[in-house]
Amino acid sequence: MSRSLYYADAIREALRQCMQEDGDVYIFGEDVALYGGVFGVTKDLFHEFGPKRVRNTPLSEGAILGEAIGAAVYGLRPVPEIQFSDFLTTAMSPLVDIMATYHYRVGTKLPITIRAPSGGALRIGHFHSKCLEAWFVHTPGLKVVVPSTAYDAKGLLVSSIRDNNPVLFLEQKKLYREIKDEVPEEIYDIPLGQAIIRTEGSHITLVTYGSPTYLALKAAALLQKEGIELEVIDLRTIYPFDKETLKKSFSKTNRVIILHEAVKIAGFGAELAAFFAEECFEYMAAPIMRLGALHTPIPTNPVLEDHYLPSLQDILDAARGLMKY
Amino acid sequence: MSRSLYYADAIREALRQCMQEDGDVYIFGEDVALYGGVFGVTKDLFHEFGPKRVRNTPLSEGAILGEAIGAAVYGLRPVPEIQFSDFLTTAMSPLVDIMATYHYRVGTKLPITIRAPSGGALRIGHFHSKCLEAWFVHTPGLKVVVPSTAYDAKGLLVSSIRDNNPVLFLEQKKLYREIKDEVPEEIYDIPLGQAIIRTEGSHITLVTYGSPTYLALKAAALLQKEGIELEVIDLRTIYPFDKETLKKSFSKTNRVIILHEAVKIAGFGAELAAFFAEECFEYMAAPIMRLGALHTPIPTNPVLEDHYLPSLQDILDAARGLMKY
Amino acid sequence: MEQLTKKQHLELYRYLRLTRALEDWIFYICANQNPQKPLIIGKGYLSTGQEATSIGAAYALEKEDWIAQSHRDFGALLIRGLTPRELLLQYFSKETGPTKGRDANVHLGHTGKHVLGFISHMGAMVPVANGVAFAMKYKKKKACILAFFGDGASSQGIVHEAMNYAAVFKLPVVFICNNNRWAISTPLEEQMAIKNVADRGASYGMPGVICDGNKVEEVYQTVLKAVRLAKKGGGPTLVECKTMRMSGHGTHDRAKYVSDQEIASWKKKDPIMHHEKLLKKLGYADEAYFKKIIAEVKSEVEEATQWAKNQADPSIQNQLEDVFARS
Amino acid sequence: MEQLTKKQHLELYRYLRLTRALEDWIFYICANQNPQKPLIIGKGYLSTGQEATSIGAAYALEKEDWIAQSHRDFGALLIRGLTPRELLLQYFSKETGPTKGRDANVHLGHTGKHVLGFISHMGAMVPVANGVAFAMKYKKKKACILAFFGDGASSQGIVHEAMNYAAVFKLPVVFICNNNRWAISTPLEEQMAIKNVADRGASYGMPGVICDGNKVEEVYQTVLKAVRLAKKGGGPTLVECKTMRMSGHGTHDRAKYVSDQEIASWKKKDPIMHHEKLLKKLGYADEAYFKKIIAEVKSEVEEATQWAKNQADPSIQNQLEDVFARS
Ligand SMILES: Cc1ncc(C[n+]2csc(CCOP(=O)(O)OP(=O)(O)O)c2C)c(N)n1
Ligand SMILES: Cc1ncc(C[n+]2csc(CCOP(=O)(O)OP(=O)(O)O)c2C)c(N)n1
Ligand SMILES: [Mg+2]
Ligand SMILES: [Mg+2]
Repeated sequence: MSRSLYYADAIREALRQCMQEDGDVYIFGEDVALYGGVFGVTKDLFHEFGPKRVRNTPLSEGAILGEAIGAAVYGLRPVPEIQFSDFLTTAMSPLVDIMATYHYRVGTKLPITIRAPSGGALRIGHFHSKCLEAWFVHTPGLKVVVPSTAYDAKGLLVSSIRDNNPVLFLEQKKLYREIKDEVPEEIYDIPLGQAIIRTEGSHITLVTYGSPTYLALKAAALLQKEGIELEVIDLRTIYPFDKETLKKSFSKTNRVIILHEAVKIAGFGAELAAFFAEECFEYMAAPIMRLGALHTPIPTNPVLEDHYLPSLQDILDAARGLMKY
Repeated sequence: MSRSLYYADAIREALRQCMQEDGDVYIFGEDVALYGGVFGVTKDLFHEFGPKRVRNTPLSEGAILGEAIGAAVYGLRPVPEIQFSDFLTTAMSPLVDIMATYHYRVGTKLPITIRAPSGGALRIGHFHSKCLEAWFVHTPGLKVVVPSTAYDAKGLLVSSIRDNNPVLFLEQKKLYREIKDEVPEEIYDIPLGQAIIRTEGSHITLVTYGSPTYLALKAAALLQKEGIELEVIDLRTIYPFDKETLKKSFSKTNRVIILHEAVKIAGFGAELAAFFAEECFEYMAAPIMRLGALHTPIPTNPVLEDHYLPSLQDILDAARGLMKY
Repeated sequence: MEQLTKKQHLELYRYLRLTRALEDWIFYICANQNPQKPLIIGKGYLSTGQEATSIGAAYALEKEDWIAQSHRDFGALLIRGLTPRELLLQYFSKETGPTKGRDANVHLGHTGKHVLGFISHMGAMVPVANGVAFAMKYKKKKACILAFFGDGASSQGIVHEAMNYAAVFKLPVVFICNNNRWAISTPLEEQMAIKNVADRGASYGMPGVICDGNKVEEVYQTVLKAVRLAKKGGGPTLVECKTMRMSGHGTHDRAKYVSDQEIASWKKKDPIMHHEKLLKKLGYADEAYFKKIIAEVKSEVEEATQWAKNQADPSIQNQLEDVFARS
Repeated sequence: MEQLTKKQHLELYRYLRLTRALEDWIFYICANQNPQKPLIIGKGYLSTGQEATSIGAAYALEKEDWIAQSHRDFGALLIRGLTPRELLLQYFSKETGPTKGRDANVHLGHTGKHVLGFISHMGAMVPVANGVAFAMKYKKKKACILAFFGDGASSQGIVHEAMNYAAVFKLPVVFICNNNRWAISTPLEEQMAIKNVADRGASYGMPGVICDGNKVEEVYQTVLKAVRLAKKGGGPTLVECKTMRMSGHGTHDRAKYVSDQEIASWKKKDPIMHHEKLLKKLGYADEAYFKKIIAEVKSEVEEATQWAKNQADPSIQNQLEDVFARS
């Protein structure tokens, strides 16, 4: 049985079902208990599972991720929430120095899923909108997941929590109550590392992940009217990422646009472009186009933020440009 | 007049001359005073300039970078030392949240140069060898400098300190007492953002920066005997980086190898590869090759670390492979 | 202890009223604006009910001093010379505002007025205040800086680093913890196992003092003492101001997690009411005077709103160039 | 206060001597090995002169307890059951060592022996200890964890976050600050403006106690009390052990910044000498016994070295695969 759920509610359902399934799974973070988190994602879980398994913490991101590591070493499966992924800057050392290296160095698994809302377009400024995923893809030992639908959010979160490794689960805060889609009632998982083709097309591969997926689909619909077919691939997991699906699509289209909301320079899109240029050279018929945010902090004013973020027009321009090759 | 100086001593000379030139320049950090820093780079400056301008701090990287920001707002030109760039993970928020965004948001310049030894191959393990530069190139508002010679280290450090913006000056700790070259006695600067061609060649452009430059030059010498000419470009500054020089070289060679010591995936090399694939497509005759470290934490044992790092053989293989195109 | 003059008492009253009026106005706009075409970008973060802390503290400063404000310090910003117009430009995210529309609401700074550029990360500005203080010493200026932070922020590691550091170098900083009992929905008891943040002073080797954060004259006196100590080279002080966040965390938050009882008991301690009583007791003012001030600040805020809302929105020009300072 | 039995006193003596012998050996190898073909990869970080802190503290634990050691805690590691062989394998960066040659010297962990995996970043493991402690409560285990850190590390923000957090949740952690007066070349006076790190206990709402870190029985007694409190649900304690780093920061550092006088005065307080005196006074042992133990641990360490140095170097197999746990 499935029904339409909001992205936020699908995440809560995954949390609830994982906690029902495994008594070692527990939730903690700032304001996650009675209040249900600043986005309401953990609402009601406190009532269902009680203060031991759904716990408020002091305003100490470093201590939160520290707890997660120690508890995981001891055998629990912690699911901490970082209120905004921006605040990970105050807890980088536990995350990248300890968590990411623990299994390699000590040989002990750390099944931790860090939930952290990410991304912009909400006019809430630089400190609540950043997309930091490239840093973490560059950190051996972390998996990085960025779901774009309610269905994926639930299935990927279940996989993340069941995974025996640290997973950074970057929820798209813009989608929490904007996106609704069909979600099965029962627990299910979606393997990490598998992309999905959102719409097929033969002219240009458009690779993206997270909330820009919808922008890509809009562009695909518009371009179709001009006879330009985009194949929109949503990566879903960005480390590890699904090279097979990308290669297969590119071998057909020979043209690619890479789109993300993060700053373009040295963003994760650079890794994707480098992958195509290095491992798929034989299929390359045109420049590899990247669309990402400007090299500025994230402005608040809508005029400025719209200018900062990659736009529908940018995709259309890039696609039309590519068709000239 | 110039004479041969070690890389570390050239840096000290730049510090001394900048402090003589401008009374607002001052140095602080862990063990930088009497002890002269754990690599001896600031040795004797304490005697010359006294405790006000050369100051030990508590073991608090966050407080150190915080001080730098406040002091810069007030008009000083702070030059903090972070003992190893690895420890920047404990001070990311002052660095990327405040320092990088200050001028854009508040309109006040922050002339700060953060000196931080970086890089591996010294068998001192994951926590003293990391190359984190990609994170900072991805952070709008920071400049990033990685000198590979004593001459460059001095000139670039002078430019960094005179620059009105936050500069991350990533000293190559492996080179401190390994590299000696001719350094003028007087103060001079090298503009940020200018690459230098270390050796000319017509077949393959090899782009690198920092200590791998020497590996590249070794490879160039060996390959020359086989009739393969590498053009080795040392970027020196990686944000901003010198697109002109890269484009010009690539338009001649049509083949490129990108080399760095950092982890390959989502490293700064990805940005370079993406640049070539996007902005220099018309010159591309072969896959864009990237050489970087393995996707693992940095191991200590020499057998493992050598395996982890890109090697001379890797360059030779890549170059020979490229010549097949 | 230095007594406040009548003029000062009345000035403080005006600041209290102006802050309240300005923030009531912000609350009103947030509640009533068209979400599709909002005047205020984002939410409002108000100091309603705790204005005396910010105002009393900043009032102890002189021109050459600085502040590192937190997110409920419009009172202090007004004292530093930021006008209601400027603060509304910031809320409306306008080109001519302090951050040129690049940032909004409480995330602002003003170098000319000696106000650091606040960022969201709680406690992050506290070590930055040290830097200003260090530079004052370096430049041999007899000045100091106030570093504001909340009870919640006090759990951040960076605040610890900064307080220890300031004590080691005897920096002219006064740390002001506005303990308003809540960090979003998390009560004090879930944030710390101690009663008084001020107790941490001793753990750094600086005085730790407590004052009633709802009594503007008490905050002023307490902070003034610390300011003087700092300027004399006596090093930092940690001042804890006991108060209560009487609004939601932001204008979107109804704060249902706070009991009616707690609100009711603090309502009686409202800092404006307290100050009015004091003024009457001292014979400095009467109800008519209060009414006059209330009317004055109201029209000042209304006028500022009308003016500010008609200012230009930011343009995309210079966005890329302004990331870096020209050399 | 629980008195140590004769057996325990003698066992502690053996640990003191074994740690000293092992580290002297490491020092000797570092000083004499061929830098081109080193046996020890990197430098040695020794606890010489402060062994009693690590040993006395860890001796207060039971099997089900854990430690989050710092970089001068070989004494505690030996007590947790790591053998000189294993510790030398770690120093020699061998395949069969605790980190399989992937990390070296003091950067190790051992889950089976309840030892967390230490990283270089000072203080970083302290909040991790909280996680173990939380999980003990979660799993209703009557156990606790010791979190070691130095005077230098105490300036890190993360240590503050961790201590506050442990107090809020009444976690079964005992924080052990080994205050050995130096952080590399930086003396205590340049690190903090207070005399006793233990004073910070009060600022979190936990007991803060001081003991002589060079008296192994005093450390043991002090920590045992804290351990019992923690296991009873009484929450954390901060124990400060006053001691002195009698070596350089690492084997490469001659520590010229420490005055001869300071060294001389602390030499008289050597923890092994102290314990020998105590054993004699109690009539538990005599010089002949000491000689016997010294000879025993020396040959144990020599044997371990011979054995360990012939073990296999790591191979490059599984390097990529072992970054992640198989699911
Ligand atoms: C490092 C960090 N983590 C989380 C947040 C989200 N957040 C914003 S305000 C706040 C509570 C702050 O409480 P307090 O310091 O007491 O200030 P108050 O809002 O009560 O004035 C939180 C958790 C943040 N801004 N920074
Ligand atoms: C975050 C961080 N900054 C700097 C260092 C470099 N460093 C290694 S040990 C040390 C001093 C540590 O002093 P203390 O905590 O007192 O321990 P001790 O060495 O005296 O035992 C420093 C600065 C580090 N390891 N981590
Ligand atoms: Mg509060
Ligand atoms: Mg020490």
